[in-house]
Amino acid sequence: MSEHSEHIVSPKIYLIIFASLMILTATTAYAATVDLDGYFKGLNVIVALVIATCKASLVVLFFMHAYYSTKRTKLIIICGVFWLAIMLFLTMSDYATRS
Amino acid sequence: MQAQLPILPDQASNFAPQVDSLMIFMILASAFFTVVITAAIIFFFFKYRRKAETDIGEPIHGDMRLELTWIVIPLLISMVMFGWGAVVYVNFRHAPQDALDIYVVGKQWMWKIQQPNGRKEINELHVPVGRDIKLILASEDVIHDFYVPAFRVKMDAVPGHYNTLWFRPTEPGRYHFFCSQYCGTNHAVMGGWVTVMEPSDYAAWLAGSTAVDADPIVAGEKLFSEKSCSTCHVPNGTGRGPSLNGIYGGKARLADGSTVTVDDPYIRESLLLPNAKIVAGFVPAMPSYEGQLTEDQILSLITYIKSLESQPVPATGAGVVAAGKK
Amino acid sequence: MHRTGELYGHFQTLEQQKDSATLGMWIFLATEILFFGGLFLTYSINRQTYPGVFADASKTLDLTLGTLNTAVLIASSLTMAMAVWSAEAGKKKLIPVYLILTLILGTVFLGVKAVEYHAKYVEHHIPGLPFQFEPGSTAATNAHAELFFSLYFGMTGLHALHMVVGVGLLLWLLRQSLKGRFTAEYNTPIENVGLYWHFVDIVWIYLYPLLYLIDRHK
Amino acid sequence: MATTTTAPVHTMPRDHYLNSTYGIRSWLLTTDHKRIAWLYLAGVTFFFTLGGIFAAMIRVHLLTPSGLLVSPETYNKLFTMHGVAMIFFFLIPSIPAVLGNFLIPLMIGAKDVAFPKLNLLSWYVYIIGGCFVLYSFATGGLDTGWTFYTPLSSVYSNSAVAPAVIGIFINGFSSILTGMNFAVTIHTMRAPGMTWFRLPLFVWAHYATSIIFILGTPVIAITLLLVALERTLHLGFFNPALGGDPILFQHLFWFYSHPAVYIMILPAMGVISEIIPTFARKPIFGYTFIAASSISIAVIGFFVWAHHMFLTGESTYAALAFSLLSFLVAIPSAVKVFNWTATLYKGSISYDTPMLYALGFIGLFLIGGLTGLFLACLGLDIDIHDTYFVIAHFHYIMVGGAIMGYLGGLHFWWPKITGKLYPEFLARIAAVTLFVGFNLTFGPQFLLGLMGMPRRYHNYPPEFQVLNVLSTAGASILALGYLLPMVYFTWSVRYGKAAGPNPWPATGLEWTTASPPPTENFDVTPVVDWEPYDYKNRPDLGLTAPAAPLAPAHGDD
Repeated sequence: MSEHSEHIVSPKIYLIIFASLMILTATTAYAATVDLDGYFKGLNVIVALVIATCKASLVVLFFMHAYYSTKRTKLIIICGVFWLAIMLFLTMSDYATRS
Repeated sequence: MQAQLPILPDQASNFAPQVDSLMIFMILASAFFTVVITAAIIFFFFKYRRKAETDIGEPIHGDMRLELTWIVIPLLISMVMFGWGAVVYVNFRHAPQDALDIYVVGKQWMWKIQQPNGRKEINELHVPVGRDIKLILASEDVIHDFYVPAFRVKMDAVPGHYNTLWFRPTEPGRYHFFCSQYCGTNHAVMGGWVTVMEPSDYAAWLAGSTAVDADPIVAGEKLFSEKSCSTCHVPNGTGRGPSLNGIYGGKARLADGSTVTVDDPYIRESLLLPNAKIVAGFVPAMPSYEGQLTEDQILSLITYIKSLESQPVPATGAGVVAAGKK
Repeated sequence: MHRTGELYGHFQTLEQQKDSATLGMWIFLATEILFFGGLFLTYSINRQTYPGVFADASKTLDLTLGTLNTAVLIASSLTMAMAVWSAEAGKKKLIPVYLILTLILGTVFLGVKAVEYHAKYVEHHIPGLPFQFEPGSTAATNAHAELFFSLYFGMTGLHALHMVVGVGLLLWLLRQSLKGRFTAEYNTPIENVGLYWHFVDIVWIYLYPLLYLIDRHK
Repeated sequence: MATTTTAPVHTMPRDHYLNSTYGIRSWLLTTDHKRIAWLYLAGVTFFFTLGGIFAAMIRVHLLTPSGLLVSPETYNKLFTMHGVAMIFFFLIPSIPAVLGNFLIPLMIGAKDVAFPKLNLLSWYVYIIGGCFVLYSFATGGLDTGWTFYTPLSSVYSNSAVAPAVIGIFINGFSSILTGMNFAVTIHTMRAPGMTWFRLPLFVWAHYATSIIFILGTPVIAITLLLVALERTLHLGFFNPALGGDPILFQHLFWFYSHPAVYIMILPAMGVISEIIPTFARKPIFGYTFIAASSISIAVIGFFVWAHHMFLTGESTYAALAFSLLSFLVAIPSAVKVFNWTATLYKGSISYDTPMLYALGFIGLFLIGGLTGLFLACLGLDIDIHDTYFVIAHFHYIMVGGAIMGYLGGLHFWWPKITGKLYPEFLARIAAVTLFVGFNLTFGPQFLLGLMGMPRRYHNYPPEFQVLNVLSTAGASILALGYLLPMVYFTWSVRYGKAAGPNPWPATGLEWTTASPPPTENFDVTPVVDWEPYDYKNRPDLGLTAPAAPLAPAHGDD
């Protein structure tokens, strides 16, 4: 039985995270209207997904307290994401390498 | 012919001896492990039978060297199995360039086959012995699978895709083929016979047919004008679409800078998804023919375009990097 | 199962009980990742196959409403986090306040979604009903656009269903918190519903760029 | 039972979980994991019988080349319904939901699973899912194959596909709830002293199984939901005529359904890992390797799914990668087999019924596993894919492995579950009958596959008849082997002799409490201060202490 260390996150941190999420939302909405594919094919997609991942990480780490939680919880999160990655990556690699 | 298990069907293609040798290797390797383990179990079972009601066994907990041995050795053997299997498979997936192309369309519950000269067959396939044969598999409805046990090869016919299956028949004769992917009610009767003939017999057989079947080149040409393909794809390349003369088998440069081989799947895709791969210098103007052409009609069009391969290359044709075969 | 206070009989301590509940919630969320994952994969493969039509179809979605909803949902995550904080800090009076705020924001999200769905209904963009992408678009374009909207409704619909479940859970929490059940010592239900709510927010954080943003510049 | 001479006379305990409360409500609303195990036992036995009847009809039909019994439509429905009933409603829940449910809390010294109400809910979800599927069977049947390949299932089939896939979708949540419950229980509910490396290997196997339940099941759920939507609303996710991709369906389907094979076999491996040390009366050989191999099978099992798709037009590179990974997943299975065999060395071996099942399991699983390598081998798959070779291979794993493990486990723990002994002699006859009948049924199917007979054929060319007749003959012996335990188990509940707490004797924590156990499992919370399967340092078992003085309890490893 792992000892559950009760860590109370202060509202100030929540507000900072909230503000960051809002800024990132505005950024991604703006970036979508600019043609970044001219620089590098697929850059628009990459930017959109990287920003989404940043936002998701902030939510998981702070709103969901993963940053302060046990290794076990972190392991579960990593497993969930990793298994999703297995499914997406291996399937897409089949499509990408068809002759 | 190489060693063969008595139970297996005749070896009638280039793949049959390859698959059978691999099979014998696998059976021997498996039999070795099965015999060793089973013998050990039976031996221990009798040797260490409980003598007295309250006996206990020796407290042995494990042995690291043994564990490593039986991890590493099976790993090595399995890598040999993988490598050998991979060699056969990679060969199987890469059809030789000069193979004889035969179109095979599966539909519930029959196989429609079209020979290079347009002769059509149903549930019968005639091929010459000693020649590389490439079957181009399509399906009009559900997934089927073309399986010839005597050739030891099979491949799915997937709707919306072209798959290829190649082999070189080595023995004249008649061999069963089956549908091997469950496809509905009459899956079990969706089979027929492959007839492997001497090349001269095959040529005679092919020649004796043109009277009965419509020539697919003629049918394709008719479709080509009926579906208004000819309004844009004019031979000298000045239309809204690229000229199709002499493009088959060559490479086309695309708008995004990449190149694509002009083969059956590409032509099929261009008919159904015209905007997916646009030839450089042209705008995406072609409508999709998805839902308007049967698989048979698509094959006729491909055969027609293929027949243009020998047509003179137009003076101002765009998009053709290297005409003719690679 | 007998119960002593908040402790169920098969657990030894409250701590063990809380530990189990939290672990269970996280495992459930891992399941949910893979559940949505199947849709994400289907979307990605089809988008690669039909980039043009998917871009065109994506552009018919209302970017303003989509962005607004993203902001609303993120705000609701903030209020939810604050509700959890109120419970942990023992501020019993504040819990219902933040729960109600979260409820309001969640309902606004669903309301906006309903407006968007209605617009799609008017435009005949609902798969399964008589579907016409654009006047005069070919059968193939129609089919591929319908595929986009099937995935759009599948993904946002499943997400909305999770929101509805979340609203139900919030209502239950509200009732319990008004009874004063949650304290600094016992607040596992709020914490776990909070985890669920944030997870639903994360799903939207990905749906928003995938459905509304990608290829909008084209 | 462990003895042929006079055994001590036991009596049933006065109060236990079976007689603590009475009435139908006390069963249908129970949250006791032991009673829920009984509910599941009833459910899986029903579906096993149903699937068995379908199987019997299939085998009788195939006696003649043109088919003896039914029309092609009906035949297709028979094998589909056989597969759906057996896989989704028998094999997947069988060992986890019956034996796992009953034993995991007992083995780790807990009063119940972590979420008893969810445990009951999972049974109801299973029953509701089952009702949908039965509704499909009763109203038009199901003829898509248990694999539901599109577009056959989503467009072309005329059978009741929608209720069936919705039923399997619903049933998925039963698996997820069970997996969640097990994983949390194993993490948080262990008794003092029950460290991770003192866990019985049965518990390790179920932990590995839970990983698959949790991370695989949601994918099949969403995939089948899409098929249901595609069919009812005419959407095009996997329908090429509407722009969808049938190969994508196969990716999604096998992403779950290949690991699902490990859901079926891993718990059986756990059962075998308990039985062998008990009846060899010595510690299991290589405890950590067996535990680690369970986890690695569960993890690597997620990387191999597209070996079902070598001939769909999958990319050659992907095929190479998936084939290589498939060979890798064979290694941990081999490690288990070697360790089980080594455990027998210098043991004190008895041939009680559970041991007969365990030894039979090793042999059959060995053949099933090795023939799996044939199918993972790219060069052979182009010949034997979708032939009877595949049927034979997976029945060696599923029937020879999973069902032998399930029956072995039922025999092993039946005295604990009911407090009663079953007739040992009959049980041994049944075990041998099953082994012989099984090999006669499925052995010939390997040969049929090599001869080129495709699977799912309602009729076949005459050259395949001899082996088909042999297979059907074997199936009739097999059926007898299944009927026997059903009869004597039922008989023993009422008329069997009282078993006593530890008839074998075995070392697990579950054997330290009464048979049947009290509702709370243990009268006092147990404290574990011994290593698993440690006969030498367990004077409480009443076996002859060895000549050497007792070593301290923690001395091993």
